Amino acid sequence: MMRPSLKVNIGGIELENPIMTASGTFGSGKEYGDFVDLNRLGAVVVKGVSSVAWKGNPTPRVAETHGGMLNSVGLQNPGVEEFIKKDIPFLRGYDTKIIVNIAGKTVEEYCAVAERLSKEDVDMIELNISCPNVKEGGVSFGTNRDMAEYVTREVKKYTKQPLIVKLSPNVTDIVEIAKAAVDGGADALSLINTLTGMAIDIHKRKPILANVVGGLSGPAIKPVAVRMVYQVAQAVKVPIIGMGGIMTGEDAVEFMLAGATAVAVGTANFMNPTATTDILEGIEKYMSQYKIKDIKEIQGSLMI
Amino acid sequence: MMRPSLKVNIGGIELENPIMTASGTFGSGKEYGDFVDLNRLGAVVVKGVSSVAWKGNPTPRVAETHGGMLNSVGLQNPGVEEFIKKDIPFLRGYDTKIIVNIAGKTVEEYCAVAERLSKEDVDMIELNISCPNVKEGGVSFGTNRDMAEYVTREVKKYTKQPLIVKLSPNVTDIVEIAKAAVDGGADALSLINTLTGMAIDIHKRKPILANVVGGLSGPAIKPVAVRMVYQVAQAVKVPIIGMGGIMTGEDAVEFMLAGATAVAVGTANFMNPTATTDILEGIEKYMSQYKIKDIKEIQGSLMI
Amino acid sequence: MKKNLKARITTNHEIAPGIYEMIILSKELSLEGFPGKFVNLYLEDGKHLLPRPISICEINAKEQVLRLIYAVLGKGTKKLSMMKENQEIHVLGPLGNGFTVEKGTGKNIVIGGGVGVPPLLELVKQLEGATDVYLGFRCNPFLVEDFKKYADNVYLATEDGSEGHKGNVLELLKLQNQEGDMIYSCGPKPMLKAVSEWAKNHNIDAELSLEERMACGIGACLVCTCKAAETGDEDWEYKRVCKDGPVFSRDEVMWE
Amino acid sequence: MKKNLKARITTNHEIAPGIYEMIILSKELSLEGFPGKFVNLYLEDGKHLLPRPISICEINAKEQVLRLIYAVLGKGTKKLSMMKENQEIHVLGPLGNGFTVEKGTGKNIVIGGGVGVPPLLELVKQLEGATDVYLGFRCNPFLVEDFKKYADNVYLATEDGSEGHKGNVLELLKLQNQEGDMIYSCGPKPMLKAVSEWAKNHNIDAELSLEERMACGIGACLVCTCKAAETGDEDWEYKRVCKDGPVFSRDEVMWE
Ligand SMILES: Cc1cc2nc3c(=O)[nH]c(=O)nc-3n(C[C@H](O)[C@H](O)[C@H](O)COP(=O)(O)OP(=O)(O)OC[C@H]3O[C@@H](n4cnc5c(N)ncnc54)[C@H](O)[C@@H]3O)c2cc1C
Ligand SMILES: Cc1cc2nc3c(=O)[nH]c(=O)nc-3n(C[C@H](O)[C@H](O)[C@H](O)COP(=O)(O)OP(=O)(O)OC[C@H]3O[C@@H](n4cnc5c(N)ncnc54)[C@H](O)[C@@H]3O)c2cc1C
Ligand SMILES: Cc1cc2nc3c(=O)[nH]c(=O)nc-3n(C[C@H](O)[C@H](O)[C@H](O)COP(=O)(O)O)c2cc1C
Ligand SMILES: Cc1cc2nc3c(=O)[nH]c(=O)nc-3n(C[C@H](O)[C@H](O)[C@H](O)COP(=O)(O)O)c2cc1C
Ligand code: FES
Ligand code: FES
Repeated sequence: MMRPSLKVNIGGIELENPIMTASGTFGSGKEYGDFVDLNRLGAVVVKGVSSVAWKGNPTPRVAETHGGMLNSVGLQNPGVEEFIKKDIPFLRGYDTKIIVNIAGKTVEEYCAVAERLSKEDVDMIELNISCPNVKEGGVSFGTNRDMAEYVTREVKKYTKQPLIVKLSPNVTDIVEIAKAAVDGGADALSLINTLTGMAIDIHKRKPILANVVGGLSGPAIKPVAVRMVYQVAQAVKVPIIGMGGIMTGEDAVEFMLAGATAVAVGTANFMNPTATTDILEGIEKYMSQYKIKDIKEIQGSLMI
Repeated sequence: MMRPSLKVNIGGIELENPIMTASGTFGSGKEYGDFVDLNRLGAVVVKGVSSVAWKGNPTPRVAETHGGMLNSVGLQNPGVEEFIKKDIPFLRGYDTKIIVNIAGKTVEEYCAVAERLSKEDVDMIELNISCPNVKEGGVSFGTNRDMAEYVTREVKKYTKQPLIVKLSPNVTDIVEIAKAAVDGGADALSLINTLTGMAIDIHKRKPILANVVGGLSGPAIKPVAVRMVYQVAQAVKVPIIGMGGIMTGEDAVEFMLAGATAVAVGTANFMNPTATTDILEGIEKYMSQYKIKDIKEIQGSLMI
Repeated sequence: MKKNLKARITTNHEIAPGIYEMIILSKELSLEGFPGKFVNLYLEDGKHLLPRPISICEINAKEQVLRLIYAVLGKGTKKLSMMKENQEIHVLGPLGNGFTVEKGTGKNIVIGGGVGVPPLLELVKQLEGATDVYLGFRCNPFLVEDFKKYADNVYLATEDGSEGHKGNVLELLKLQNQEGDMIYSCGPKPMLKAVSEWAKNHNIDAELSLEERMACGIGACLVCTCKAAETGDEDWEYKRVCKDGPVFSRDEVMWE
Repeated sequence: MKKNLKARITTNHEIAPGIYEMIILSKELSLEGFPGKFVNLYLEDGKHLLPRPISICEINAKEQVLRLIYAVLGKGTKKLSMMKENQEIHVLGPLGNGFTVEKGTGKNIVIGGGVGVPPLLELVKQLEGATDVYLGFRCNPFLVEDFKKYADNVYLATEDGSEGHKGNVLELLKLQNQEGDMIYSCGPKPMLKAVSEWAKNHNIDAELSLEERMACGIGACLVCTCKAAETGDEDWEYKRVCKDGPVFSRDEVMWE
């Protein structure tokens, strides 16, 4: 029998399979390389990178919630030069695509990172306009239609690689923002980033996170993520990378049925370092159970 | 020793304690009366009532999600006349406050229900501008600043009881909507209603809910709810009724620390019919552990 | 009166491929149990919040136990099947309205399909009149011997023909030219719809036990509704399967 | 090499009020174990997603077991304490960098406070030089006899004065005019800060084991950071407690 095809295409780049890592949960892959064969991942999406080093927020930066977690890392990163020096050579040692998540406090900063990376050997850029953990810029771009379009259009001028725009779920109308990003030139969309949340230590009477609020991720948010992927898939033509609480191959299939071309695995890595490849195997099992020869048969095949 | 006081005041009405039922999860209390002493509840908030009977959505209307559930009941109710005839006399047999959640497809419909109830023996009105399960009206009022203010102001003209406005979490800026409702004359705010979500049966390749999308409730959404209560409490002076995933007395305390004056228990009832009074006892235990004599000492006492 | 309690599991094992028998010990539940009523079982694992409704298959008030028979279908019933003897389980029940046993003084026809079979056993035990039982399965029948103890006749159909008639129960019913005064049935919707039509054509009264996804299980949340109409009434409404049902009379249910 | 595996629990019981000993059987973990390293324990209950980091208290490579000592603090450790013998537990480890045992050839001072005491036991076992141990507890000391087996001297302090010196370990250290070449310490932040200052004043090298809330445990997610600076460097950065630590050298850690 022919092996089923799991190949997916995003912005003209062909991935061996639809499994990506969710930015910020997988570092640049080094640490997880002890547990999973990085060659088996469709793409590694690295932690958000800015033009200069960012220190991030004070600790505690994590709080456990029912079926989820809050983080307030605040995009700590060593800056784009360090990233280029250390992480690209490491990742190029593997047969996987490299997607660089970029962060900025101003449109100029986003553009500077994009321009710097346009000369480097990376496959795609993921524009994070949705991080709830930085005060300036970041999330305000992701929650305003016009800003979303504007920052996408500007960054697009400076990048040579396909541009993915990563959307925030903390909005009244996700479809409006998705369309704005596409109007601005996005080649693909990632959704969702984290929902803004908060947890309190009732004994200390203090917020658990030093930053007071943080981003909610994990299986708790999956229904919101699936809904947004579904709504956006009805409204735009570019490929969607779905994420938010994917823990199993079945969860990944759910996102693809809703309209995602690829999926990203985030919080699941923290519970099980082999989550990415376990999920890949789960998808393969589903495909063989239903005799699906090409993963494209799943994508968006929901019957309403 | 003196018994600690759990009394709270909302819109000039004094409740024996801060425990309410979340609208739509407790019927009018009859069914749960088999398990809990309704006299022990601060208030019973009844299922949304409209001017005429609504049939609601087709089934399935419920889907289980990780640490939560989706519902798409769609405000099925027998209409305000039936409600007045059957439920008010039943509830008046108990020493608890009656809060009527009202629904409408147009501003006129909301006003009609409010006016009809203004002559009846109910303690407060909760204006539901946030139900994601009805196509017209409902949620669009709750996601638009000007509409939220307008519908509140209009309904306020027709109601004699204190008016609570119940907000939707599916918005970019909850504080803006909260302020609009207060500007419109809200005496208190309830938050949060459900987050819009979706779940798919990957074997049938169909949405689980006949209505495709539904409202996510339960512990999964608690961090979002606590965050919104906290943000709104910083911005408005009216009392807040906090809800979203409250399962234990500790959860209830968390909401009060964030700024809620009272709390409502919804999904927890489905897992345990005595949830409301169990939660009340949990609050009492916390108060005695920390020697808190008056529940007002907890409310909004978070240290940042 | 409904009970909200922890009951001890005395037995939990597979009796047919994918079909489990769970016996729970509870004086209160055994006293309140009634044919056609069901209980809510809770998994209490933080992930699965909603109850699993399972019908009462048999009641033994003397031994103070309820017998439940369930199919492992999804994640929740899988978890149920892994519960151990002597473990406690959170149970709410008995819920719903049950069958009208009093109507069964004449000649009864009892028709069950798949996991709709178990709730009919206690009914057959309690029916006064003569009772013919029709049981349909995809394959691997179960509980057949139990029914033989209490019924006058038991007719068996399997879709794969491995045992009994090859085909469905409706065919078998027609083949037998079955006659009777009262029908009780539980099973998949298409089967119930067919039973309902057959009953109407033969002018026999019928009670049908429905299934729907539930949350509260006691009539408060309105998620478990089915379309129902008073006899002859075109103006249907959504009725609650958990409280107004799960047993409905033939003419109440509106089929899609 | 870090392992991601299921290990069998051979012992799990209370050894002091609220303090539990769990022994887990795993050849791989026992071979890779090292003083100061820790393991992540997973609850796998759908509600608590994050791992509970617990230090390695003792390693027995011959019996292929790890000994863990943990305090019941919140919901997760409560659940751990209810796990039964013979149950399997999901473990990731050993994680982190551990103490530099090689520095301990001279006179060692080992200082532990509360649940910071257990990770020092395997260290003391492995240290070559002479070792004086200071243990501080609020009340109800534990593991003291175990330390006596391997240390030259064990000094005990309890805040309530129920056993040993009434007060904290720092006072005791000063009372004894303790001298040494190397300090190893683990315990609450205020204690570590005081140890660090005392070490600086006495010009003694020190290694301190820190705690922080974690997610991945392997250095990928950056939630577990602490402020750290290269010696003398004012330009601090956030370092990962799980990967760059949990053991840091005296001069690296910047105290708030
Ligand atoms: C009144 C009543 C009596 C029942 N009696 C029996 C019985 O005696 N034996 C038996 O094997 N089965 C019975 N069922 C069906 C049984 O409740 C479901 O098979 C079971 O809930 C599936 O749970 P799951 O976690 O395995 O499936 P999942 O698909 O993982 O469950 C997800 C959610 O959907 C609900 N759900 C899924 N399928 C059904 C269904 N068919 N009916 C109702 N809810 C469903 C679950 O309760 C849960 O909330 C009965 C159902 C009802 C309504
Ligand atoms: C490297 C390291 C080694 C440790 N070794 C030990 C040990 O040997 N013995 C022992 O008793 N304790 C040890 N701890 C502390 C232990 O991890 C916490 O007490 C435990 O995680 C609390 O979990 P909980 O569910 O009971 O508390 P909860 O407050 O319910 O936990 C909620 C979340 O916060 C985290 N958390 C809460 N308190 C702490 C804390 N003090 N440190 C880190 N995370 C925390 C939990 O892991 C969980 O993610 C260690 C911590 C670290 C970082
Ligand atoms: C610890 C942590 C750090 C994250 N950092 C980033 C980041 O740098 N850039 C980004 O776009 N998203 C970041 N995210 C969001 C994830 O990429 C993902 O969108 C989100 O967590 C939902 O997926 P999940 O539920 O599978 O984790 C972070 C998430 C977590 C939990
Ligand atoms: C089955 C169901 C029905 C609901 N119906 C209503 C309603 O009629 N009116 C309303 O304002 N909110 C309704 N809600 C929302 C709840 O009142 C509450 O805001 C929400 O469920 C969050 O609280 P919880 O997580 O404690 O359930 C309903 C929720 C559920 C689960
Ligand atoms: S399940 Fe709540 S009304 Fe039936
Ligand atoms: S816990 Fe993830 S980097 Fe330390």
